[in-house]
Amino acid sequence: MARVMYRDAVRDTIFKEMQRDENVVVLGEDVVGGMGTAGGPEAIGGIWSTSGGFYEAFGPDRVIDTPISESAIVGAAGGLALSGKRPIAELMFADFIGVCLDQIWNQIAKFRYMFGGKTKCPAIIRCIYGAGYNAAAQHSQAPTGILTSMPGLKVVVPSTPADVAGLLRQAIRDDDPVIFMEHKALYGLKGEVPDDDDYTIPFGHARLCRAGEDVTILASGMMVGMAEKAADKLAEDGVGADVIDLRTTSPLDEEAILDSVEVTGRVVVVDEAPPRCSLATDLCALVAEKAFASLKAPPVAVTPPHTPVPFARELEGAYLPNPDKIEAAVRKVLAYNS
Amino acid sequence: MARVMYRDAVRDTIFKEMQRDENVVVLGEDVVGGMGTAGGPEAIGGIWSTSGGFYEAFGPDRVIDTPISESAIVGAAGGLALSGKRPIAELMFADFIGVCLDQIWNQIAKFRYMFGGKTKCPAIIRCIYGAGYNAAAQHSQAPTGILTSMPGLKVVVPSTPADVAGLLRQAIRDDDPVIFMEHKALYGLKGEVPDDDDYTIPFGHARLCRAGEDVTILASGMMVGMAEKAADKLAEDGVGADVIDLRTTSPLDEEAILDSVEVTGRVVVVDEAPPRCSLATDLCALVAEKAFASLKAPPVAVTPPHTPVPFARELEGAYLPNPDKIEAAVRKVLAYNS
Amino acid sequence: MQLSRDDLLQAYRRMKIIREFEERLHEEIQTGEIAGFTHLYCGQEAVAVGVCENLTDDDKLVSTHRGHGHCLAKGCDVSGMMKEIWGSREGLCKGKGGSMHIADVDKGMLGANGIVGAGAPIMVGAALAAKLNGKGNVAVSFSGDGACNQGTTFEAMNMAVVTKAPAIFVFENNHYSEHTGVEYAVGTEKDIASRAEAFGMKVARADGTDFFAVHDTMREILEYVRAGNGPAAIEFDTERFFGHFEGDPQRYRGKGELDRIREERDCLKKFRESVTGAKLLEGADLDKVDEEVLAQIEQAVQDARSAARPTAEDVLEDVYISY
Amino acid sequence: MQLSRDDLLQAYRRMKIIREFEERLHEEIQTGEIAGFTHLYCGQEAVAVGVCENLTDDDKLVSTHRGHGHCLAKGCDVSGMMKEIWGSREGLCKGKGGSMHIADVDKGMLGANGIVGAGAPIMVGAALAAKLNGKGNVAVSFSGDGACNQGTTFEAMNMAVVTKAPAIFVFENNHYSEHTGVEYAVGTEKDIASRAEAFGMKVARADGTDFFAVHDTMREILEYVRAGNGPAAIEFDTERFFGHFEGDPQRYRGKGELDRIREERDCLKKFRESVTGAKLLEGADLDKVDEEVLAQIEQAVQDARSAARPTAEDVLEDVYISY
Ligand SMILES: Cc1ncc(C[n+]2csc(CCOP(=O)(O)OP(=O)(O)O)c2C)c(N)n1
Ligand SMILES: Cc1ncc(C[n+]2csc(CCOP(=O)(O)OP(=O)(O)O)c2C)c(N)n1
Ligand SMILES: [Mg+2]
Ligand SMILES: [Mg+2]
Repeated sequence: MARVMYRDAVRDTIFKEMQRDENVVVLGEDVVGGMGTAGGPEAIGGIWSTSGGFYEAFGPDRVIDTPISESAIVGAAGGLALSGKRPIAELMFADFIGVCLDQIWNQIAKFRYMFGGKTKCPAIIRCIYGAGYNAAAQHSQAPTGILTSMPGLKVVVPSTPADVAGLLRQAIRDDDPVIFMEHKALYGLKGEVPDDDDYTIPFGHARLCRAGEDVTILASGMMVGMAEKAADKLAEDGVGADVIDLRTTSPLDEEAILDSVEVTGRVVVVDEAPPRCSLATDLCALVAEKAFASLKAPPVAVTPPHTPVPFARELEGAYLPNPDKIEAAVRKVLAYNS
Repeated sequence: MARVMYRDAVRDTIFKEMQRDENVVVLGEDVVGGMGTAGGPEAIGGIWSTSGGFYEAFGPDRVIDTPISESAIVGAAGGLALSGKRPIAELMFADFIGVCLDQIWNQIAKFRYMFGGKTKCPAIIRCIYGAGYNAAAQHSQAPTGILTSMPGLKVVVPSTPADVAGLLRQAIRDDDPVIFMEHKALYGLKGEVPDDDDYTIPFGHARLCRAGEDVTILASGMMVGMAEKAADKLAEDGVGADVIDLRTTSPLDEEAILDSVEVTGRVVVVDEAPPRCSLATDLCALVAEKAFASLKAPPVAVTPPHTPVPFARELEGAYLPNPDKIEAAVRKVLAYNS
Repeated sequence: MQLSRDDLLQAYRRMKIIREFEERLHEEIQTGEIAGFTHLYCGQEAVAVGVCENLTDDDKLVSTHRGHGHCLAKGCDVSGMMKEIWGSREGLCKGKGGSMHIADVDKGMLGANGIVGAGAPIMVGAALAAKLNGKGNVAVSFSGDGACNQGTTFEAMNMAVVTKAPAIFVFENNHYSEHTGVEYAVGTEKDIASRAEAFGMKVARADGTDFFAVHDTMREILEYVRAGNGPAAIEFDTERFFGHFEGDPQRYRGKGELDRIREERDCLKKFRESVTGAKLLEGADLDKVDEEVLAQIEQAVQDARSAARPTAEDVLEDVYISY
Repeated sequence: MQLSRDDLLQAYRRMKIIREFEERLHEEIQTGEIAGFTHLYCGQEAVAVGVCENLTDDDKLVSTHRGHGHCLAKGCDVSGMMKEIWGSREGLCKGKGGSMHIADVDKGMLGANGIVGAGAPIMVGAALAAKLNGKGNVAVSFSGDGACNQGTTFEAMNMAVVTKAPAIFVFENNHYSEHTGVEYAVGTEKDIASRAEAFGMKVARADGTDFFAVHDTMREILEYVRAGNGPAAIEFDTERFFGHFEGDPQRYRGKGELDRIREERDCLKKFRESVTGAKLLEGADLDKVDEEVLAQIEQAVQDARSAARPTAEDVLEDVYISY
């Protein structure tokens, strides 16, 4: 075990997998940085510092710095994947799926199916997502639910450095396209990461972060830490919460969710995206349909309102879920009918 | 009242609104047809025959035939709307939101909010959507839920010629961006349309297509007809169903839904999109949260599986919801606990 | 370049297979037996074959909605394709893809594509893979005159230049995108190749109805690209004999246009005249091919008609599912 | 073109306002008071002002992530902008947009834009509206050298040509997109203007650090476009004095580069030298402007600091909501 930052877990895992498998290729804007400048390559190593040293180690054919052309980046990842490579494409902000969704949704996600299963498409799209930086409406979104809605994609939402390592390695070795959602506000988070260079976490296995019998709190990405804080606060009052980190939203660990709700009978879902047709309502519907008999209270979602992400500190703060809002929701479901 | 086809209701409503308001402008690929050919303009009048005669009547500045450049089309609609026009952009297939999502999601939908409410953005994006034509994975999708998830957009899903007329006119006169989802398999559907040139249907008002007290069936677009068929079949067995046509998914007529479920206590949601993070689970979650006490059975969704739309007749048939599947779901919720 | 007798016969056979495949589909579609949207390639055969005869299975190709010709030229199985178009589970894509999504990755055919402009970026990825493999392979995309207005196509060209990818952008200018003329939609007096040129690419232009012009141009460009000089583009002037899709009333055509292009711009006729005129092949050699091809197509249709149909369970296969 | 004394003073004042606005922000950002991502325009002032001095409020403008200069040049209120950047509810966008989304539709300023390349298509729409209105107005987009690789920019150019829209594409080549050099990302020996040319557009090129070159070039292009000749493009060679965003270590810069461009390519210095050299203005005239501008910026910062903050309820306003 070593104590590393979330961002370094991203970098180190890719680096090691690139050493291990020469088919792993990285591409994106400024993933090298400094190309065509007096300062020269590696001036930055990724705008999020997640590819430092890659260019030096693996050269321009495996660390491909691209123009600002997201459709070409994701499309190229598709072509690389169909040609036997394992591309890892970086979208500097998840919001940029807007300019390349076709390549994600209609191409990469569908090749295997449209081609009758005769090909695999091991492409990873790293999406740096989420709010917390006052980056406003076009640089703060959490399109996890939108991507989860798309058949053919696997969607991964790590919340800790260890999960980054285990899930990213799994993603790189997976034969299906994977959306890897990295929360920008978690990049500085430190945590223990196993030293094992084969450490993988299978998809579809949620993580129980807190255990309790009164309520189930479902969360992913940055919402996990908030849910934990809320749970800790509630614990002081003797309220026990199962906090479940989904880890992957597609596949979804339905079993872990349903097992917990069968015990608690009450569920609060926390999500960073607006409420409509979201991951939050997806999970509420899941428990409503499949754990109906166990439910002692309506499943409740804690999400931002149905608005774009606002800029100002006060506004973004009011917009986002937080431990207080989660706690309030838990108290609401606990108060129901009792 | 006149009996007209769904596709003609689209055409006629736009035509009349263009006559009424010179700010209404149409743009899209082949909306004229024949530009730059020996045959000359108006060779087609829209690939779906929804703009026949427009060019002749309103000329090239208001009926703008475009290159195959959806981002430029939707972006131009945004610029026109910000400049005081009321553009109606056509996406020949809703699947093409993939190549222009940014302009829909991050631009048009967000202008009003990002700019502090100091502008309106009355742009319509007509999306021709849905399966039933064996057009396979890239020409058959129903991204209603994806678009409904996006704050700032209003989303309209008409199921009859009359609703096309009333809702499209409303959309054209609305000051917010509207996604107008036309189901390609409904284009030939005939129905009565009021002659009133000011006939509008306010957004957020669902339509009760069948009334009954045993179960609530929620549907939109092509799913409405299927739900009605299922309801008619069930009625033969004495099962009464409220069939609610949502008409608009954003805004959503929560009241109509919840009022019905309070009576029936049982709900089946029908949707044409895959199940995850969908409109279907959105509605299931809504009733689970807000009509929890009334529910006698878990809310159930009838949707395609979590796969791309397959090509072959047998496969697409198996993929899509149909009256039999809806009936079976109703019988399942009726059988629950009873 | 002088082609051998065998080469010539093979080229002719491939073009003829495409022609008859499409002419037959045109008939069969009227019967309602075939589902979905079909875009016929008839008229453009010399481009697909002239380009692909220069490629090996290790060279990759990305195609368009009008993909039958490219698939056949790249070596996809005739029967497998026919079955796919018929929606059989024995089809090349098990009936899941249909006309617009035929692929055979083993043959280097990375798919027809229903999204206009989507192919070029994918092709650049395949070219980058080829570059990485270092064996001198290339990747080729076909794009129409309409597709050359889609942003993705431009991005792909610039990206190929920046990354010096062994990528060849083949533009088939058949003068129409759906019902719109190229004069209108490519809004410039400059041609499509000029756009590629502005990205800093080597470009070439040739008559796409002349197999030999296509073949030679492609050969030259291929040598340049295989040698590691970076990407290139070729614009071929060609003709589409049928409507944009099956059912298109084609009111945009000029009077007599269809007759004229069938008469003057038929690549198969031109090929025949050229090789028999130069005494490289006899008319009888070609007639024999014609006969064999007709029989092959007839057989493929019979096969497709009787091939196994997919079942409801098949829907859930060949994709990762969890819900 | 000979500019009047007033014109010259106004142009200088506008450039100076941008300069001081940005220099001050650069300092203020270090304090942590300002939230979000900020991209400073310092160094490029002559482009924004040289272009916009030719426009009226009825001409529309669409900007970029590096939008402060364009907004100020187009007449957005200095205090309103400062308040917006500070996130005040008195800001131009009520604190909802911030640095990357400043707009003032009444001034014809249709928004800064956080998505690279998104502006050009929107601008074409505004140009089409102007065409429809028939009053000779135009629309202008600013795009960077990086944005000129985004597919949307190409689509917009072709669409403008096809529709003969009164659209002017201004490309500000400041040699960098984030940390990447233009030599790399615009992967050709050709320049950006050549791309526009390949779409069939009239193009011009000028030194973007020379106000007079910008102003004259824009004037000429504007006359052409206003006259109904269709779209045009201008490429300006310019310099960015700060990092890509605030906090950028700028390791990609050459040794001494920042000093050199401040020394040799400062558009304000050049302007001063030129007008005083030609005796059009006195140094003292400009000094006075400098002083006034500094006071104005100081006032704007004070205003922004004390301006009302938004509240939680504001989140739900200015958007259609229903859930
Ligand atoms: C992104 C996208 N926009 C529009 C369409 C609809 N469409 C299919 S083919 C076509 C015309 C394509 O023209 P061209 O590229 O010249 O190819 P051709 O049909 O002539 O082979 C259009 C507009 C599409 N499939 N994808
Ligand atoms: C679609 C998209 N891709 C990437 C980014 C991230 N990004 C912001 S500015 C920028 C560089 C833009 O370069 P250029 O167009 O030259 O403008 P400059 O910053 O030099 O003013 C990038 C890559 C973005 N905002 N939008
Ligand atoms: Mg064409
Ligand atoms: Mg730049």
